[in-house]
Amino acid sequence: MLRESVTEHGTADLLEDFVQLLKPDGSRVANPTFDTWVADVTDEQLVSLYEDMVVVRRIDAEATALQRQGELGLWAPLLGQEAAQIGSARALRDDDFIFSSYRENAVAYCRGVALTDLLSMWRGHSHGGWDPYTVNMAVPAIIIGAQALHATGYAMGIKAEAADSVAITYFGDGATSQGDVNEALVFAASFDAPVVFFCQNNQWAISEPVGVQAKRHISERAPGFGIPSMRVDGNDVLAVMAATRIALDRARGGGGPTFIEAVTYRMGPHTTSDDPSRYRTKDELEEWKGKDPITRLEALLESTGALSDEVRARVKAKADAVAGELRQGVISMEDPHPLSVFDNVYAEPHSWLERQKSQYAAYLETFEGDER
Amino acid sequence: MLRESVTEHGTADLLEDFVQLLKPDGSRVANPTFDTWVADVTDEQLVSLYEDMVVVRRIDAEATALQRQGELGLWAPLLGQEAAQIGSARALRDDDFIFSSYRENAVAYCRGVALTDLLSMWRGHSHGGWDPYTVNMAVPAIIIGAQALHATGYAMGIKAEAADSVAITYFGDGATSQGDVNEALVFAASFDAPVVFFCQNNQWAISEPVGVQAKRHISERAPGFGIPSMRVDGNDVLAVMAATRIALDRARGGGGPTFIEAVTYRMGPHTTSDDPSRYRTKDELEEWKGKDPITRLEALLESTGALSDEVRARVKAKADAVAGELRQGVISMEDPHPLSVFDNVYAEPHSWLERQKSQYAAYLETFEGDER
Amino acid sequence: MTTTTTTQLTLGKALNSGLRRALADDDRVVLIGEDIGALGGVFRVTDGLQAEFGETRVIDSPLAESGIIGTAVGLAMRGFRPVCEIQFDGFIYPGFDQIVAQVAKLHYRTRGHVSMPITIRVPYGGGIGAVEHHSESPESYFAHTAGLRVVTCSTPQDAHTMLRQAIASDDPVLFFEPKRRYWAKGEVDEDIADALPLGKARVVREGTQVTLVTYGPLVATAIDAAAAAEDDGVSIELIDLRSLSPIDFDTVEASVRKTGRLVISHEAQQHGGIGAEIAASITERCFNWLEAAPARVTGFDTPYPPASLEEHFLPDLDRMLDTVDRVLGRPNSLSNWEA
Amino acid sequence: MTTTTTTQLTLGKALNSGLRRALADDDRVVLIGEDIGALGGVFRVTDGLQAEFGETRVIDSPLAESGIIGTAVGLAMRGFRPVCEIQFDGFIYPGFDQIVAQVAKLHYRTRGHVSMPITIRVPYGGGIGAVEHHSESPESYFAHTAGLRVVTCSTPQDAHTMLRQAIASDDPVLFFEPKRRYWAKGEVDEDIADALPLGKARVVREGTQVTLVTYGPLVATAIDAAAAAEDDGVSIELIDLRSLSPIDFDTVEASVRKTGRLVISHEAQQHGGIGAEIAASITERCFNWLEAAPARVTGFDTPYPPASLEEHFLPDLDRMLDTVDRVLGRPNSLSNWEA
Ligand SMILES: Cc1ncc(C[n+]2csc(CCOP(=O)(O)OP(=O)(O)O)c2C)c(N)n1
Ligand SMILES: Cc1ncc(C[n+]2csc(CCOP(=O)(O)OP(=O)(O)O)c2C)c(N)n1
Ligand SMILES: [Mg+2]
Ligand SMILES: [Mg+2]
Repeated sequence: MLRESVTEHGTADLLEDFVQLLKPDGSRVANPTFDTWVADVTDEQLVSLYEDMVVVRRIDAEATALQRQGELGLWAPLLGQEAAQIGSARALRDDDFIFSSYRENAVAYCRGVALTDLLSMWRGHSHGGWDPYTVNMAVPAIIIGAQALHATGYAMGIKAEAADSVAITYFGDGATSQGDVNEALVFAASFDAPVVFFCQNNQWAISEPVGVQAKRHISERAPGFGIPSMRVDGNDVLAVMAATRIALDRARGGGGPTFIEAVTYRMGPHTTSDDPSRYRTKDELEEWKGKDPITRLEALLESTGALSDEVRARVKAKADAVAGELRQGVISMEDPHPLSVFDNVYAEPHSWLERQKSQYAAYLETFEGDER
Repeated sequence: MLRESVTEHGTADLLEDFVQLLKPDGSRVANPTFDTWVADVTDEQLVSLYEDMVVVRRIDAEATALQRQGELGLWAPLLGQEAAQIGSARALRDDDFIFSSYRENAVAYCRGVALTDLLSMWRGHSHGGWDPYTVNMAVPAIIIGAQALHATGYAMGIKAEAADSVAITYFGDGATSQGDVNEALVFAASFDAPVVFFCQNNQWAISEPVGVQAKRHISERAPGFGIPSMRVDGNDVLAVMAATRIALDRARGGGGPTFIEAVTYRMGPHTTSDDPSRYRTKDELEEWKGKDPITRLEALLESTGALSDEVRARVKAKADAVAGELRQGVISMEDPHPLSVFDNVYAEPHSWLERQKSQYAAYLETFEGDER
Repeated sequence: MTTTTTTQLTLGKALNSGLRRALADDDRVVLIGEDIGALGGVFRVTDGLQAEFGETRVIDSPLAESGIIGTAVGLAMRGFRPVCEIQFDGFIYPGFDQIVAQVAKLHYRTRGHVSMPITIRVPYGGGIGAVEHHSESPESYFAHTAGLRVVTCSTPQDAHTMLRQAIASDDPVLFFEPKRRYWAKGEVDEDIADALPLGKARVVREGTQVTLVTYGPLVATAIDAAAAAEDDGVSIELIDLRSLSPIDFDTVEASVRKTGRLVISHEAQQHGGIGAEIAASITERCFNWLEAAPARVTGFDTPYPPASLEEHFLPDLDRMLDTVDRVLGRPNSLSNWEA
Repeated sequence: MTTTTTTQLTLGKALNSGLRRALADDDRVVLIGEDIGALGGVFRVTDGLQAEFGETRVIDSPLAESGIIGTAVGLAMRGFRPVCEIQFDGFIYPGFDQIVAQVAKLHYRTRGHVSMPITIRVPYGGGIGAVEHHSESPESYFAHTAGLRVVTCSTPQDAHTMLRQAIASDDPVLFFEPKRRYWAKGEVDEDIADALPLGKARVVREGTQVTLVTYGPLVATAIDAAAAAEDDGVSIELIDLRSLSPIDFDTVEASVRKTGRLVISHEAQQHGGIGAEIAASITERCFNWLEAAPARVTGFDTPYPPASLEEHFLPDLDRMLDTVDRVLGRPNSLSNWEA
């Protein structure tokens, strides 16, 4: 009668709890349920996923370098989480809508967010930067978990319109402790909202291990809210893609929300301001390096012969080009106009603010001719 | 792999989901696990529980009458929830600490809260009324769900002291949607806090049926947080007492938090301001009348011969006496002093407020001699 | 000029008819809140609307204010115009983060790409003998928050008009409803084309000696106070602020330049309340016109007290007039008071 | 007189030593917050404390601010003195309900039976080039909330002293730490027996022509401004407010009666900010002494902008002096400005 946990009932389903299609050594694991969802993925598409991952890792490295060089104020690396982000983002349709946190740079890349737009926030030029509607992806939410409710509301809207697109929200393991994420599960379940909750459990919330947030697997929480969940190897791009497709399919078919826990690892610091040596061991990092999402896809592609030297060279060239474009874009970003501080506070005229702006303009004029 | 729900795994445990020891007709149901926890309950004690329930129902009726007569501003009846409250409250030790909502008048009664203290809030004389430390029960929380966190923090304190008392928090089905209650589950699990989450699922949150808050049984939510749960017949005082004792025992033994869903029914309006005819059927009420918590204990006691006419008369006399005392206490409550509006805002002196108080005192003096 | 037909409505019913019009006029308008469906809200402001427009337009939400506001943000991003109901003033705080960090900032954050045409309805204020958390006046928190508009009404006509204007606004609007005035009656014209815009104050009564500024539930009290003052030979110009963000300082300024004296009254706590802002801004704008320091008549800097003490907490006619006497230099309760 | 030994410490380290002393002096003091354990907090204010006092005294909490404050309430009811860390100003809002509806009101609610000796530490303010939500000044929300005390420090000594005083207070205290000053150095004496009480302002520099009132991060800027003004022949009396609830109006009043002019500066948005309250209260108290309307130099009524624009948003020496010129009737940026 005492349900100690949802995992202690020992059914076949739950024993297969952790889904992996691609082992760290690159070999394929057969999985009758999940395999069908990626059966159509061609070698060419695999190479394309590989390219995505290499490129976003390169973006990450370039942005980290730019931060070190003082060109960005901050950067939140995704290093290690490429498969979780690429595998899920590439499963989406263009008209699906994404609500992410600050670490989903790979998702934004897949979405076609311009690189300068992506970096303008980290350079301190904007608080977000892009037009959500042209890419169907909201600007990052920094308040942990807030975006889960936005996605749920958006999905309620989709359902009201009887459309068949889906909202997906990305958040971390730490976010699952926030009231907002839990309320989002309640609302999504109650309204059968077509929303996918995609949790990247990267083992850490800044310095806190996932055990501070959850005593059970994070994926075990959603079912109690009436939301089915999956727990997949987040460093396995195929498993992630399959799980996301399953969830999207359920949502499109009127099946309501699904929760995905992608088990992954933040190989870098929380942000460029962080010093992980204060709270975690080198050994842990080494262990996870052995599960690197790119290496294993590389190994698979090598085994099938899909990764020729030519392909490698092409991918590298692409990554170099993107990195160059990124650097160039950042460095040549134009400073915003001082008076733009007053813009877009309101959509309609606001009497005080116009007065304040006009007074500040008068103030700035007193410096005209100065070198200020 | 898709866990549709925690109840679809069909294990023996989960099939026995709903615990009932006393049927609506008063007959006992055998339950090997739970029976042991109430095996020590004597006939005399059963009569005492019966008395409690009759008395609190009478308190409820008297308070409702007082409200109708204009002597109370508002009242939140517990009618129908007597077993849930008495069964759990009577399982507690004196040094266990209670954090409740506004409907736990029976719990407060068990705790020995003075009747005038209980009613002073509803008469508009205080926001709470009693000293929590003399009865080890906090004053009611009106903000839905807030008290679940307080109980968890208090329990963290108990644990830090290595004491063996327990914190228990009462809240409704509606409250389970609030971020705070979910965060309380997270904290309680993470810190193995000796706290019991006691949810009275009375089927309604004002006008909203429990289905708006939860697609699954409410008890199914806690296990995903790592907190074992029980689902009991909340109109069955024995089942409630057994479940509470199990939970308390776990907590005292270092086993951490437990969640109890007591399935009951709010037979009255949400409060005296509410009109349930706008949102629920008479039939539903009739159905639940058939599951009345007092009737079934009465039937059991009758079957065992424990409910003599003499006992009945004694219980009725007690209820009458309590009701009389209550009415008298309410009617003769002294109005608070005008300047007491400024008292107890701060524990230490506060310069403005003293100034404001002194100014208002001067203002009041201008009316001296007036009939104001 | 079209002929206008007006109806006698209570303020609550005027809100109800405003919501009905908004729902009928624009199918992107959706209502979300606790108990707003079958029950019609605890004050019946949404009475009958779910039956008329269905459960997709009038949504009974789970019991979670952050959830209400947060899903409204998502709905707004999908192109809807959500109208949220917060059941009572004191229950808005669990939704505070979504309001100040999301609703208020998304337009700025996205450099104008995203609008937040969300209206958040909040029955507020005291005087109904309620238990704790049911009588508060939290408007200052929101007026201090850049990106929000904050308004409040005092008459059935304004209730109707301003609610429709708020819903039509592309900015987020905190719409504070003076709950103790829900049952006050007045003429309501549903033709609002020529109505005063949302951000403007209204001179309720002209006067020459003292400008009395208030809003929401206290406007009725102030009308009585002004009448009583007149009997006493004192001429009060009464301004119903209507908008607390932005505040229509121009209207207040013009009045104070005429009267030279300013009294501000609100139920909310004094420290850091709207009254402070008005006193400060008007002193800046009218320093040379002021005959006396602007004075405030407000709730005390205590939590809202139990019902049996609320008559003391709430500014009333007597306290208003005592303060008017003070700015006029007439004998008043503080004449002999020493700090 | 005892000999006092002082140490050179940064403001951050002075807070750290204050916490260490509080933990050592009273075993009911517990720290709770995100990343305050092994990491020592993102600003290292709790550096080393978990190692020294253990995981039961220095608690890494789950990522939930309402949970942090709400469990602190329970801990306080059990007799502990919790010190909560909110990681950045902009993350306090999910805990807002627990702060204003519980922490602030429980003493009142229980007619004094329950105390809430909770300190809530909040690194606040801008100027560090951070991303959104990391540079806000939310102090006015809390100063407007009856039942809370609100303080902020500007020097390492005050950081140390006031934090210990806050923890020792039986009232809940919002303790705002000027994050851009964490690395500023100063002498710190751990013997605080004779220190200025928590609710008092400090006259940092005496002057005769203008009273400049500020607090927290802007005190250093104001010191520079006062020095620059002196070079320009203008004598500024500078007051570091220290406490925002209550405000030590007596000290400000005494100064303004001397100078006749008042300028208030803070980073927070102007509308409904602390500056409005000071202007309003001091105008009430000093109307006949004022030579000019009190003026404010504050953040704009916009959300805190992206880092590349923050130099405009933040009051600086030039804006302070321009406003000083304005109250002195000297040529200033608004001399020829028309509304
Ligand atoms: C409401 C809120 N509280 C605190 C923070 C500070 N903070 C930023 S990231 C972070 C950890 C988040 O961890 P997780 O959710 O696991 O995501 P990850 O960073 O690992 O991707 C914290 C505490 C915040 N941004 N918002
Ligand atoms: C934060 C908050 N939001 C809304 C309310 C208004 N309210 C009071 S009781 C209630 C319903 C509570 O339902 P439930 O939790 O099931 O408890 P019950 O009343 O059934 O005992 C609501 C919405 C409140 N008190 N607090
Ligand atoms: Mg993480
Ligand atoms: Mg209920």
